Amino acid sequence: MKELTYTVAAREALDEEMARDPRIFVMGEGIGKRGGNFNTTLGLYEKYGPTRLCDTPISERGFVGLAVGAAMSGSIPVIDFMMVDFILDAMGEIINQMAKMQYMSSGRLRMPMVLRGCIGIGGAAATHHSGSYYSIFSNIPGLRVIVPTTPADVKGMFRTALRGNDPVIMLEHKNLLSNKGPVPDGDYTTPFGQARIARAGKHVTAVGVALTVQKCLQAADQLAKQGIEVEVIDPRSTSPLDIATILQSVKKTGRLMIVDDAFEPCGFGAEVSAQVGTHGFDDLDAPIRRLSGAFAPTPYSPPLENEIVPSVERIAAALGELVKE
Amino acid sequence: MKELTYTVAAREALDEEMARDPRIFVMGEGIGKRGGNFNTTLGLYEKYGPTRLCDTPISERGFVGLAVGAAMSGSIPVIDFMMVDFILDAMGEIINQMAKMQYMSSGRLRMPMVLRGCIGIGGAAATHHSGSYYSIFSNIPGLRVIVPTTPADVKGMFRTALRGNDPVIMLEHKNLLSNKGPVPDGDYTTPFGQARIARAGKHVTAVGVALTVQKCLQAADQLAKQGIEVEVIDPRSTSPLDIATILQSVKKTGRLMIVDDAFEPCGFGAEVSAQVGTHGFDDLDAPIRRLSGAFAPTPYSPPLENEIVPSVERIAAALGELVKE
Amino acid sequence: MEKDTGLLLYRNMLLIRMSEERLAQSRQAGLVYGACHTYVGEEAVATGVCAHLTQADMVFSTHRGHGHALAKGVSPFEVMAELYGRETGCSQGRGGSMHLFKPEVGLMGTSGIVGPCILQAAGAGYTFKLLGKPNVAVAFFGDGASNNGAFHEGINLAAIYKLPVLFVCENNLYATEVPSAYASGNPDIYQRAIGYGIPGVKVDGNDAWAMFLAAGEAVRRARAGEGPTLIEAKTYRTRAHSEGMRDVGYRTQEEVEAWKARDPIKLLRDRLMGEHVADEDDIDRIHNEVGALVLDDHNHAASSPMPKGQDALRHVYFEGA
Amino acid sequence: MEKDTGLLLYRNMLLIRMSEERLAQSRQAGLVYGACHTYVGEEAVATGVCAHLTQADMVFSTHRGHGHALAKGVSPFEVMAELYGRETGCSQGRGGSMHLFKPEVGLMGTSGIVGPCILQAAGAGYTFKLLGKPNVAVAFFGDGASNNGAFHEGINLAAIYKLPVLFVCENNLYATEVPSAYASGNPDIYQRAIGYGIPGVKVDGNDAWAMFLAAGEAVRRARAGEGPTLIEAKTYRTRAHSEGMRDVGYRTQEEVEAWKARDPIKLLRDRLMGEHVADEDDIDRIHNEVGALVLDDHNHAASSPMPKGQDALRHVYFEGA
Ligand SMILES: Cc1ncc(C[n+]2csc(CCOP(=O)(O)OP(=O)(O)O)c2C)c(N)n1
Ligand SMILES: Cc1ncc(C[n+]2csc(CCOP(=O)(O)OP(=O)(O)O)c2C)c(N)n1
Ligand SMILES: [Mg+2]
Ligand SMILES: [Mg+2]
Repeated sequence: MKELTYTVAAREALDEEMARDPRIFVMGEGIGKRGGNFNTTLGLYEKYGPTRLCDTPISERGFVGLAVGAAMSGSIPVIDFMMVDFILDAMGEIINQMAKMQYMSSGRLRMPMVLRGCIGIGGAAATHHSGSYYSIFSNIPGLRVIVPTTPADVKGMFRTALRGNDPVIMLEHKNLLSNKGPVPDGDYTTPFGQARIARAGKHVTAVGVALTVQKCLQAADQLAKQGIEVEVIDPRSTSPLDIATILQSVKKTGRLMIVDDAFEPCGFGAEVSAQVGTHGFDDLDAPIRRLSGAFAPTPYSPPLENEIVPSVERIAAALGELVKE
Repeated sequence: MKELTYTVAAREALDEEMARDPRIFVMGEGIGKRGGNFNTTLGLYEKYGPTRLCDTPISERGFVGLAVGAAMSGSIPVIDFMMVDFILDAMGEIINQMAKMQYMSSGRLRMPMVLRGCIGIGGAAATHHSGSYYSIFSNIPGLRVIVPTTPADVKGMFRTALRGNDPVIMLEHKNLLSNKGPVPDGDYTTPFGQARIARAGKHVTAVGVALTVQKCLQAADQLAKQGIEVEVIDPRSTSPLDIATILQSVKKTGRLMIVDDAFEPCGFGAEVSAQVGTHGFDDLDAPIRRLSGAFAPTPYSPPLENEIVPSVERIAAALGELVKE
Repeated sequence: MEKDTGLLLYRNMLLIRMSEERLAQSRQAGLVYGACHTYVGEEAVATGVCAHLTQADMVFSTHRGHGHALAKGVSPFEVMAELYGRETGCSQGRGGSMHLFKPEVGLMGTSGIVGPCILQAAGAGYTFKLLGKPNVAVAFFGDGASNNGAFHEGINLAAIYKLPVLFVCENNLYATEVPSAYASGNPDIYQRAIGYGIPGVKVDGNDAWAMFLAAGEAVRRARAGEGPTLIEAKTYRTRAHSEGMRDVGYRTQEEVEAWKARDPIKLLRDRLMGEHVADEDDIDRIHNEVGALVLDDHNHAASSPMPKGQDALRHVYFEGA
Repeated sequence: MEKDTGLLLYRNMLLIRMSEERLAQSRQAGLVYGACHTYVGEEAVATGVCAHLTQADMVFSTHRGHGHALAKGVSPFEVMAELYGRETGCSQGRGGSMHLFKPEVGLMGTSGIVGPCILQAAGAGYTFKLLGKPNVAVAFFGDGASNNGAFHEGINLAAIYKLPVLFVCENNLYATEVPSAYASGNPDIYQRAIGYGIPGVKVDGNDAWAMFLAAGEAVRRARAGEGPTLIEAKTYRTRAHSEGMRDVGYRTQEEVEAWKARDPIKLLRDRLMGEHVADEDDIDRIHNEVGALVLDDHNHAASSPMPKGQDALRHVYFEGA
């Protein structure tokens, strides 16, 4: 075990897998000599050279489509998007090509590739640099969508992605990047579709995603002082979604809140709510609640930006109320 | 009242509004002299000429972006996408620009524009011509998403769209296009966010969207013979969503099924389920059910294609079971 | 002109033509369920290019892809069975006309969406560069696609990375019914190569031999590490955009007839005979062979089983080796 | 050179320069919350172009947009207040550096996403054509944007519809740290105009007068219904890509110094003085006026109120006239 930041843990996974497998290459804007806007590839250019750490023009659609063809022909591309917001220009390639290629080819083509990018609201980045979009990707068959929250998970899940055969969207919340945490030694992988119980509790279940897992933990700390024990669940991947772990928790607590700082309608929280509403119907002692980001683009100025995401205080208050219902 | 097909009713709205308002123009591939792949603009070129019925290159992103600029500067663009699948190349313009423009400009710019396209599975169109995507659009603040099912509604809602100031995505299920129905005379509009009770009933509520509204009605016919009265609700717009009408129905029936031939996770059905699960918790006599299209790309061959969408028989059977629960 | 090559080009063009004409009939007969975009009139392009390719070279194609599939070595049987929705089709009935896949012979897919093949061919070129393979990738696409952002981004990427790729634009003057002279600021697509610093070559796309030569040079460049080439093949489809579609109002009958007079198969035959490279017997032999093959494959395809419904849910994700 | 125009260009460049330098300081002081991409070194481009525009002409800009906003007539106060996150900012604090809006003067928006401004300018051109207005639209964007599909699709659309648009590519040799010589198959962006059948003009983007003349001709063409022009302004940003960013490792100090020696403000002053169009007094007067204005506007901006949290939910949809 060692303590690493989220970014370094992810980079270690990439570095180690690139050393193992010469088919892996990385593309993105400034991910070569510069080492990535968020240091995602720092030092790798020197090690692996320009073909494997390949700087691109501002052609998001182009290089995603290129990566699709590369995966089809036997490479393992990693696209480093810097901000996930830039991915939208490539949605056609993602939804109609990358996600459908295995299906269209009846499984004769494999699509090992990873698209990664930062998500989340914070730092006055304003509306073109604050998107998330895991809900949208989770609606699409053929994609794996992962949202690791800890350094250990990002390393283990990135490795799983790089060794798999499905296209993976890996979303890294920008406010988690410099978090430190213990990372196991050795060649471990972390599976998709297996939630993590981030904190055990018995009065209410809180499901977060990315940064809101952390916020739920902080809210749980506060509530513990009032004797309320919150069980916090980190799904780690939104597609596949490990609903079993959530259902089990709800069986125990009878109460569920999904906390998500992204948009609510047709979102991740809706899916969890729908599944638990159907399969955990008899376990529920109170209606399921969602606490979500405002249904609005992201404003720049701090007083506005703060308004639109659930704060730890609001989460704690809402969980406290739900327990009383 | 007259009887019109869905396509003709929509075209009448467009024609009449274009006659009223010289700021409206239409762009798309083959929507000029050709009159549109689905006859969406048949005859209008002769009436309004090439600047108002403007054929385009295969530049979906380009002409959506152009339309955004046109709306910003005082026109009312209608983009005719033929198939909604082609819209994906324009997602960046739609999500980051069109949907956010009113917000970013603090309401000083208006965004009156309509993107329309056909949706749905059927006719061996295969996976690049069978998409729907209303769930994805409904996740995005700033967009209006309408899915009219009847000739009267498509005319009234298209008119509302063309007289409004918000960007509207109008999705027309290809299997509804040649349906005939009564269309009121005169200058009526149909509001967004107001569901239609397509059939009254008391034992179970079925919410469909686009084609599945029709399928639910057929299933309801079958079940009526067994004495089961299904209330069928057509939301007409998925954003805004009229949850009040659905809640009212569930208050009466105690049972809810959402039938959607598109992908289930983080979809329209999840949103309805989540809202009713929260706000109608005490009214529910059985868990909410979703019956959805398979979580798979759309195959071509009829035996495969049939497999992946809920048939009237499967809908009727599922509703019958839900009533017994 | 070399006899072997000349006759091979002739045979392959004829194979495409006869398969397409059979498919057109089959569609009328209700055997084809979805769309059906034929390649009739454009056979010289795919034939001339694919004559230079091995199975390890890769082709990425578009909605008008039957000809590319056949030229790349997919059998008429597999193409027809696919359009007939059969489990024996090259995509096991999942794709139909616009989703033909046979990676085993380097047909990496046709696409119902215009544009992506350009990017994917660049991607295969990237794999070849990364893994040090001696192969080339080819993208076939229409004049319509050349106005799409994928064209710009894909060719520029291939240019700056010097990838072994041929970008073959089949300029048949129309995108559905929209004339390329209307839709393209400069309808000489090959001149766009200037913007990417690569060679742009204009070829008579109805002249199989000219296509063969131009593609040969582009393939040589690619294999030699000299980077991509943009080839604009000026050609024409003589049938409707898609079978069953109205084919009037956007082009004149004279125009169609003028191009029919320059039918690529006829042109090559005239040349083969005119230059005494081949004689009537050679030609007849090919017609008989190809005619029998296509008929046989059609019969076989039409009597193949349909796929089973439950298979519709397979291969959404990787299912194991 | 005309004195009035020369001095106007000088003043407007200086206004941009001084505002940018103030913003750079303010960012260090913690007054700017998010990113801050300055226009220092490129002032001649926006200034030369916007000198031809009325308020009814429209500008669409990109992430490096302060200069465009100021040149189009947004006051330094409104720009600075916006970056300081104030309710008095030109976007009421919602946007910051990359989302400047003042449609009242034809500044239709800057964008945090590279590319869309090209398309939107074409759209405004379409409105002018549709409604018969005599106006022009301008897109300002970088060399990086020229490799984006939006460039290709937007310029082609404007070309075929003959829209009154100027596409002004500010080629400052880098996209963040990626050299355009690496990222563009042909780094002479203006040559891409050939592919769209429109004029492509190369201009010294550090020469305000040359910019003024080139833009004048393009505006004339646009207003005359002759269609769009692509202008490539060869220029350079002398500060980091974004304030606070490391600015080493991708370009040499010599390169930076060489361009600083060709500072557009200095060049114009030398010319004004050299040709005796203006004298020391004229220049001093301008420096004093602009210096005072910028300082004043900064003070005023820094003491403006923050927006109220609940306003964050407004204007997602139309709220009535
Ligand atoms: C992105 C996209 N937009 C629109 C369509 C609909 N469409 C199918 S074929 C076609 C015309 C294609 O023209 P071109 O590229 O010249 O090829 P051709 O059919 O002439 O061979 C269009 C517009 C599509 N399939 N994909
Ligand atoms: C679509 C998109 N991709 C990536 C980015 C991140 N980004 C911001 S500025 C920039 C470089 C832009 O270069 P250029 O267009 O030359 O403009 P310059 O900054 O040199 O003025 C990049 C890559 C973005 N904002 N939008
Ligand atoms: Mg064509
Ligand atoms: Mg630049």
